[in-house]
Amino acid sequence: MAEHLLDVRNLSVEFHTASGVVKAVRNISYHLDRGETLAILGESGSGKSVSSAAIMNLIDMPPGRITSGEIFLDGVDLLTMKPQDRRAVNGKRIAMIFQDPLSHLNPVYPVGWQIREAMTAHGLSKDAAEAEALRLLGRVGIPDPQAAMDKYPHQFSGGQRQRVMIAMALALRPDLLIADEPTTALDVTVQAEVLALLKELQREIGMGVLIITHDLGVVAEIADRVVVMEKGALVESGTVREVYKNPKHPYTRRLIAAAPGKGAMHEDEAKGEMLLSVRDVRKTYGAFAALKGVSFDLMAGQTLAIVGESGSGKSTLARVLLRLDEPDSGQALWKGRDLFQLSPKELYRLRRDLQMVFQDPTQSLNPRMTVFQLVSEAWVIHPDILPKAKWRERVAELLVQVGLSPDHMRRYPHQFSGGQRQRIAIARALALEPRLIICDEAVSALDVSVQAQVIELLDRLRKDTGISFIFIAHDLPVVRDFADQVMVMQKGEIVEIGGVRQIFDAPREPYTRALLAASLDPDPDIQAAHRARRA
Amino acid sequence: MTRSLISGALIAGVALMTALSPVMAASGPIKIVLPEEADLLEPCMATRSNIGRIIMENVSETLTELDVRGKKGVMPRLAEKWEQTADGNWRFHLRQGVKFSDGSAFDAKDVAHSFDRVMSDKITCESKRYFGGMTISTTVVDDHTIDIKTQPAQPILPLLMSLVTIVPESTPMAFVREPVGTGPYKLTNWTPGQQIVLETRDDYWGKKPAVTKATYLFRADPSVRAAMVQTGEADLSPSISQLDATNPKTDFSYLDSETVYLRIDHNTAPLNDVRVRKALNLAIDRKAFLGTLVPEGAVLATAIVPPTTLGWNPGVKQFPYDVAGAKKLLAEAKAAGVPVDTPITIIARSANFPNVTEIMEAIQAQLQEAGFKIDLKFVEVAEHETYYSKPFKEGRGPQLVAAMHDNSKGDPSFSMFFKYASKGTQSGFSDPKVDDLIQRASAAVGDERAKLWSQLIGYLHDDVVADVLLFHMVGFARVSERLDFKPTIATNSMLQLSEIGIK
Amino acid sequence: MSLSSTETDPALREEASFAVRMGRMLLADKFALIAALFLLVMIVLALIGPVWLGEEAIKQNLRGRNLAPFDWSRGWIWWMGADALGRPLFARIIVATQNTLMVAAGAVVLSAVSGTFLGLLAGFSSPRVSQIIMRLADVIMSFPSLLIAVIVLYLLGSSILNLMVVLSITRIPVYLRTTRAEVLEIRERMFVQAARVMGASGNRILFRHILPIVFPTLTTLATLDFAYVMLAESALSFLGIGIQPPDITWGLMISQGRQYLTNAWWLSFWPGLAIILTTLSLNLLSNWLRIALDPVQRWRLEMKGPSHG
Amino acid sequence: MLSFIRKRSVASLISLAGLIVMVFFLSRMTGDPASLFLPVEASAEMKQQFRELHGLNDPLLVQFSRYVGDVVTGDLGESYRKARPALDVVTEAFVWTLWLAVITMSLVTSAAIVVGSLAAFRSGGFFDRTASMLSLIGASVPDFWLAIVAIVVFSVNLHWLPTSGTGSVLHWILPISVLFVRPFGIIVQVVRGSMIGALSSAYVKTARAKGVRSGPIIFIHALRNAMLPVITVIGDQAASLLNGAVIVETIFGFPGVGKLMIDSILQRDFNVVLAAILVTALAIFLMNLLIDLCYALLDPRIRH
Repeated sequence: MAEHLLDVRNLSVEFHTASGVVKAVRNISYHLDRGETLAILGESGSGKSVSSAAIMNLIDMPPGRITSGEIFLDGVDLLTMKPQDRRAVNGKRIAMIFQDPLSHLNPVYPVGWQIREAMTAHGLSKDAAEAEALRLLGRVGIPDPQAAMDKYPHQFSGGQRQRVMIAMALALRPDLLIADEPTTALDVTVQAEVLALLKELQREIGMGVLIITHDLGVVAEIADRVVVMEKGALVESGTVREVYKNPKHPYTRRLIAAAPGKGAMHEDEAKGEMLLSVRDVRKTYGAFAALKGVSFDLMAGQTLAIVGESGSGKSTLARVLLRLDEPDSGQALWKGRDLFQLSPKELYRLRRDLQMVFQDPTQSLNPRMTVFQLVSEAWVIHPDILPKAKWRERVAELLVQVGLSPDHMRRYPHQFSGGQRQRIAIARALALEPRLIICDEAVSALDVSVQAQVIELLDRLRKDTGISFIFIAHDLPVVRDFADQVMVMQKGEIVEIGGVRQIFDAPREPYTRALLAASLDPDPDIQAAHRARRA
Repeated sequence: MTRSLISGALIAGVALMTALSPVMAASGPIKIVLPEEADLLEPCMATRSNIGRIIMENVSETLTELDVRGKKGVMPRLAEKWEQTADGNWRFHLRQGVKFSDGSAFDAKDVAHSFDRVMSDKITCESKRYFGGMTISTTVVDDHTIDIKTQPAQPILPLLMSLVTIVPESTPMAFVREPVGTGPYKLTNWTPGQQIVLETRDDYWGKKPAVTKATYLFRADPSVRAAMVQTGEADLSPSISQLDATNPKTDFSYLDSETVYLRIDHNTAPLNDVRVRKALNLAIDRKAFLGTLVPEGAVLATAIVPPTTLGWNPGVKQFPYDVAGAKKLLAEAKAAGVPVDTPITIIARSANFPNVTEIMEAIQAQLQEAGFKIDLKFVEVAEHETYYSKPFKEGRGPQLVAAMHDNSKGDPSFSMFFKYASKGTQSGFSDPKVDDLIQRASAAVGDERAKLWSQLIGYLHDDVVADVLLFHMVGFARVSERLDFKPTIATNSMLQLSEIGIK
Repeated sequence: MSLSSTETDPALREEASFAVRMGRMLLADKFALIAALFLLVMIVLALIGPVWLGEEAIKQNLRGRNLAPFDWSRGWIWWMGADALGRPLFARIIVATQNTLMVAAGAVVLSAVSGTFLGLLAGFSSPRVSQIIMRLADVIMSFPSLLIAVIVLYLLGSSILNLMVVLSITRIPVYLRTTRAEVLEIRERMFVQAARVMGASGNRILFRHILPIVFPTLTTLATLDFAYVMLAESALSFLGIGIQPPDITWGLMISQGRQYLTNAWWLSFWPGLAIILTTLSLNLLSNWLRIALDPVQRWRLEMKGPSHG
Repeated sequence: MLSFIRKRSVASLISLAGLIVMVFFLSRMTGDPASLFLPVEASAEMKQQFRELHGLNDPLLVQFSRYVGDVVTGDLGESYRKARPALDVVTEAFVWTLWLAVITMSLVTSAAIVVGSLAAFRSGGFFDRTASMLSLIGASVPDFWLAIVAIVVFSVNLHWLPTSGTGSVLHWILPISVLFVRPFGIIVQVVRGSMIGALSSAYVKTARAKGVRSGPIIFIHALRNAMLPVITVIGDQAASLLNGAVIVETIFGFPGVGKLMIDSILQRDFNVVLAAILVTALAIFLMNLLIDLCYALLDPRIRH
C-alpha cells in the first residue's frame, strides 16, 4: 500500500493511576497524508489526545506506558528511534498547537524569543530566526509584529495567543501539524478566524493536519476525514460527510443527535407576572466598564438566555444580581423590592429565592463534602425550610429528580463525572426551592452529549416547577432549544433582546448575525454554505 | 585517669620551672587566649578580672604590688617606700624618672589625679568599691612625695594601693579606650571582637621583659582555648577545662583564689536554726567531689578566703561527711518544732564555674539523702544577682544561693564585710559579734589583725555556721612549651607579661 | 427515566476510606514508613519513659562517671555509657524524650492554633484588621527569639510551659502567613461563592469551607516545624536559657556533654543522634505528607502501592 | 514599582517602630544593668551612681521619650559596658555577620539550585534519592552539635583548619560550612519540589514539542518559573542568617552581630540590643526589597 505521511498502527497506551491501570487507547490505527486534514473526534476520557501525545513523545513514563503499536512518519517508526533523532523530529517535521495557549506559552519569556527558539533549537542562526519570527507574527495576523516580539504571553488576547502558538508551530514549515482542541477556549468569532487561518496556512505549506476536537462543528468546518473515539477505542472512521450523514456506530449517532440547535424552539408564551425587572445597571472595575446600563424584565416561569462573548459583561451581570458584587448604580426590582438596597438580613432571606449554578461543577462543589452534605447545607443555612429528620429523604428525592441515584449520597464530588457533578450542583440549587436560578455557562464545560442532557433536565424542571432561569452562554445554538427570550450582549451593553424565534430567524443587529454566522454547524453541507457566504 | 595526669602535670610543671627558668632568656612575641573579651581597657576598671588580666601592671602600674609568688607581702612598684605617719595617714615616696607611655613624666600630681578619678561620681570606677565607707584626701608634698589621708585610718592602705592604677594627670573624667600608663607595655592595636595587642616600650623604667609583643585573643569555649594552644594558634591559655588538662608538659593547675560556697539565708525557717545549718554541712560529701567534678588540686574550704590570705585559720576543721549526724540534727530540730520539711531551694547560676550543673545536682542528691527537701533552680547572671544581693525579695522561701567569691588580695577585709556584716550586701544574717570582729579587724594592724581575722573565721564556721563552704577552686592553664611561666593565685585577675619567659 | 445518564459507573468507582488509602501510601514509601515507626517508638518512650527508667536516670555514681559505651559488663542500661555524674545515658535519653517531645509538641500546637486563627482572621476580615495583624507578624518575625526567651523566662521563670510559650511565639508568623495566603486564594474559589449565594455566614464559610482546604498544608507545615522547634529548643538549652536541670531534654544533654566532647564524646553524641534521627523522621514524614495530601502528585505513591484495580 | 516600594517602606517602618517600643519596655523589665556592670561587692551608692550616669533612674516613659528623641537625631545611645556609641559597636559586628551571610547564602543558593534541579529532572532516580536524603539529613542536624564536632575533627584531630576566630581565609571555612548545611538542605527540597511542578507544566510540554534539548528545558524554561517560591525561602534563610548565627558565632569566636546580641541581652546592655535590632531589621527590610525586585525581574506578570 502507498506510504502515508503519518501511519499509526495498533497503538495501545496505558496509565498507572490510583485505581490501577487505565488503558487510555486500545490498539487504534489511523493514517494521514500530506495536505489532508484528519479530525479525531471524542469526548473527555475518550483518549483522543493520547495518540497525538505518543506521536510527539510527550507521554510521561511513568505513569504512562506504550504497550503496543508503531507510529510511522514517512515509513520510519518514531517509537524505535534514537532519542536525539526523535528530538530532531519534534518541531522540525511535526509541530503541535494546544488548547489553552496561555498555559502552553512560557509566561516569563517574550513571545519573540519563544518563536525564535523553535528555530534555533534546530540549528538556525539567531538572526535568521529573529527575522523569520517577525515575518511569522505578521503572517498569523498579529498587529504591529515588531512590538509584539518583545511582549509576554499575558499581554495578548486569547485569540492572539493561539495565533502566536501557530506561528511558533509553523516556524520550520513542518510536514505534520497536530492541533489539540485549538479553538475550544476561544470565542466563536475568534474560533472561526483561527480555523480559517489554519486552513490557509495548510494550503500554503501543504502539511498534513491532525486536529483533535470534541466539537462536530469544528470537524465539519475544517476536516476531510474523521475518526471517532470512545473510551480509548476507535469506533468509526470515514470522510466527514459519510460519517455525519449515515453514522454506523451507536455512539456516533448519539453524538450527532446531541449536537445543539436542531430541536423545536419555544413559542413566546403569554407573560406571567413580573418576577425581576432590571433597570440601567452599571458596574466598572477600575477603568474597565463591565456593565454600561443594562435593563431587562423577566417573567415568572420564563427562561432568559444571555449570550455574549468574553468581556461582554454577562457574568458580571449575574454576579451583580446575586449581590456577589455590588453595582455602581441602577436597580433590580424583585417582587417590588430593590435587590441592591436589601439589608444583610433581607438578603439572607432573598438567597432562598435566587440561586445560581456555576460554570465548572468541579470547582463549585466543595471537594471535602459528601453529596449529602453539599445538598443539605442549604437547610443548615436556612433551617426553617426542612426539619433535620426529613433531610435524608429529601436529598434522595432531589438526586432522583436530577437523574442521579439516592445511594450517591455518601460519595464525594471527585468520584463523579463532569455531567453528574453539574447535576449535583443543580440539586443543591433546587434544595432551597428558589424562584429563579441563574446558570452561568452552566453547560459550556461539559461534553456535547452531556450538555444536551443537562439542558433537557433544566427545561423539564422549568416545566415541572415553574422556576425561572437566566441562562448565560457564549454560544447561540446552545440556547436555541431552551430559551424563551434571548438577550445578546457585547462590551457591557445589550445589543439585541427578543423572543428566541425572532433572534434566530430574523436577527436585526449585525453583531447578532455575525455570532450566528460564526457558530459552527455540525452538518458539513450547511457549514460549507456558511463558508461560502463568508468568503 | 585524669587524676594521675593532673598530679603528673604538677610535678613535671614544677620540675620544668626549676630546671629551665634561669637558662638563657630569649625574647619575642606571644599569643594569649582568654575566655571573655575586655569590653573596656579603662585603668580604673583594672580590678575587674577580664580587664585587669590585660592591662594590670602591663600597661597601668600601681604604687604597690602584692607578691603572689613568694611571701614578701606588699612590694614597691611605682612607690619606692612608704610609712604611716603618727595620725594614721600614709606617705608614699614615688619612684623617679618614670615616664608614661605618652611621654609625660610621672609625679605625685598624677597619683592625686588617679585618686580623684577613682572617687569621682562622673564615672563609675570599679576600684572605688575597695574604699567603700572611707573618705580619702591626697596632699601633694612634692613631685615625688604624696600624703594620703583616710577617714577612718586605713591600716592596709599600702595593700589597697596595689589596686589603684596610676594614670597621667591629663586623663579625662570619662572612660578612656586607649589606656596610658607607666607599665612596660603600651596598647598598639585593639580590634573589638578579635584581638588586643600590647607591645613593649623602650622608655620603661624597669627591666625589659622577654615578651616583646602580646596578642590577646578571646574564645568562649574552653576546649577551643585548649585546642588553640595545642595547635599553636596561641601560646598561653590561663584557663582551660580540667578535662582538657591532660598533657603534663603544658597543663598546670593552680589555686585560683575562687571560693565556691552556698550562701545560707538565715532569715527564713528552717534555715534560721543552727542545727539545720550544721546538718546541711554534714550532709555533703565534699571529698567525693575532688578529682571527679572538682579538680584534684582543689582545697576543701573552711573560710570564704583562700589559705594564702592573712589570718587564715588552720585550726578550723571542715565538717565531716556524716549523714547519720545530719539526720540526727534534723530530728532534733524537728522535735524542737523547726519546719525542717519545708522545701529548700538551691539557686545557682548556669555556667558560673566548670561543672556547676553537675556539682549542684550532686549536692541536691546528697542533701536529699540526708532527708532535706531540695529544689534546684538555675538562673542566668542577671537573675542570680537579684537572689544573691540585698535587698532580698519579700516572702521568699528558704534559699541557698550557690556563688563563687574571689579574693586574691591577701586580706579578708575585701570579703568579710560584704559576706557577713549585718550591712553586707550578700550577708545572709546579722550577728553583733561578727560585726564587732569585722570592725576591729579592719582597723587593726600586723599580728593583731591576723589574730582577729582568724578568730572571726573560726566563729563563723563553728558557731554561726554561717554558710556551706565548699571548695577553694583550682584553675588550669595551658602553657606552650616554648614559654616559661607558672600561673599563680592572681592569674585570674592579673597576668604580668613581664613574668613570662621564653625559652 | 431517560435522564439517569449514559455516563454511568466507570467514573463512579468505589473508593477506599481515607485511613486505608493513607496506609497504602505509607506502605508505598519505605523511608516514610520507617520514619513513622521510629516516631511511634519515640512517642511510646515519651509516655512510659519516666515511669520505666525515671529512677535509674537520676541515680548518681561519682565513681562510675563518663563510663564508656558498649561496656556490656555493666548491664544493658549502661550500653550507651554514663554521664558526668555516672548516670546511665540510655536511661537519661529515654526519660528526656518526654520533655523534648512535649516542649516541641506544645510549642507547635500553640503556634499552629494561634497562628492559623490569626491567619484566618487576617485573610477574611477587613483590610485594616488584616494590615494590623500582618504588621504584628513582622514585629514578631524580627524580634530576636533569644530576647523573647530571656524576657519570658525572666518574667515568668523558666519552666517547661514557659519554654513552650517562648518557642511558639517565634513560630506564629509562619502559620499566620501561610494560612492568610491560602485563605486569600481559596475565598475566591467557586464553591465559596456558591456558599455565599446560599447565604452562608462568614463563620460557616471560614470554618466549614476554607479551613478544611487549608488543613493539609498546615499539617505538613506543622510536621516540619516540629523538627525546627526541637532544634530551637536544644539551641536555647545549649545557650543556657532553655530548660534547666534537673529537668532534662536532649538539647540540654548535648550542651552538658559539650565540654567532655574531646575525652567523652558519647555524652553529647547520643542525644545529638536522637535529635537528628527524630528530626529526620519528621522531615521524611512531612515530605511524604506533602505528596500524599496533594491530589496532583498522589499517584507517585499510589502507583507503587499494591495496585487494586 | 516605586509606589510599591513606598508602601512597603511605610509598612516596615510601622513594624520597626512597634518592635523598638516592645523591645525597649520589655527588656527594661528584665533586671538592672548596674548590678551586672559592677561587681556584687559594689556598694548601693555606686550602683545608684551608675544608674544616674545612664539615666536609668528616670521613669520609663521619660527614658523612652529621651531615647526616641536621640534616635531621630541618629544617636542610638552608648553601650554601658563598652563606653562607646552603641551604633559603632553594632555596625562593627554587623559587617562580619553580613559577610558571613552573603558568602554562605551565595554558596548555598548556587549549590542548592543545581542539585535540586537535577534531582527534580530525574525525580525518583538514584541521584534524586541520594540528594533528597542528604538534604533531609542536612536539614535535621543541630548546627551547634555540628560545629563542635567539626572543631574536634578538623582542627583538634586533623589540624587542617584553625579552631576559631578570624584573620586568614581558613578561619572562614568551618563557620561557613557549618552554616551551609541547614539552608542547603531546606532549599534543595524547595527547588526540587518547585522544579517537579514546573517540569510537568504545559509550557515545558510545548518546549519538548518544539524539540528543545533537556539542558535548556531544565535551566531556561523550567528553572526561571520554579525560582519564585525558591526565592522566598532563600529570603527567609538569609534573614535568619542576618539576625546572626548566634551559636555558630559564639562557638567559633566570630565577632558577629548574633554573638553581640546575646552578650548584650545577658548583660542588659539595652542600647546595644536596640541598636542591633534596628540595624538587622533594616538590613532585612532592604533584603526583602531586593527579593521583590528579583520577583519582578524573573516574572514579567509581576512587572506589569
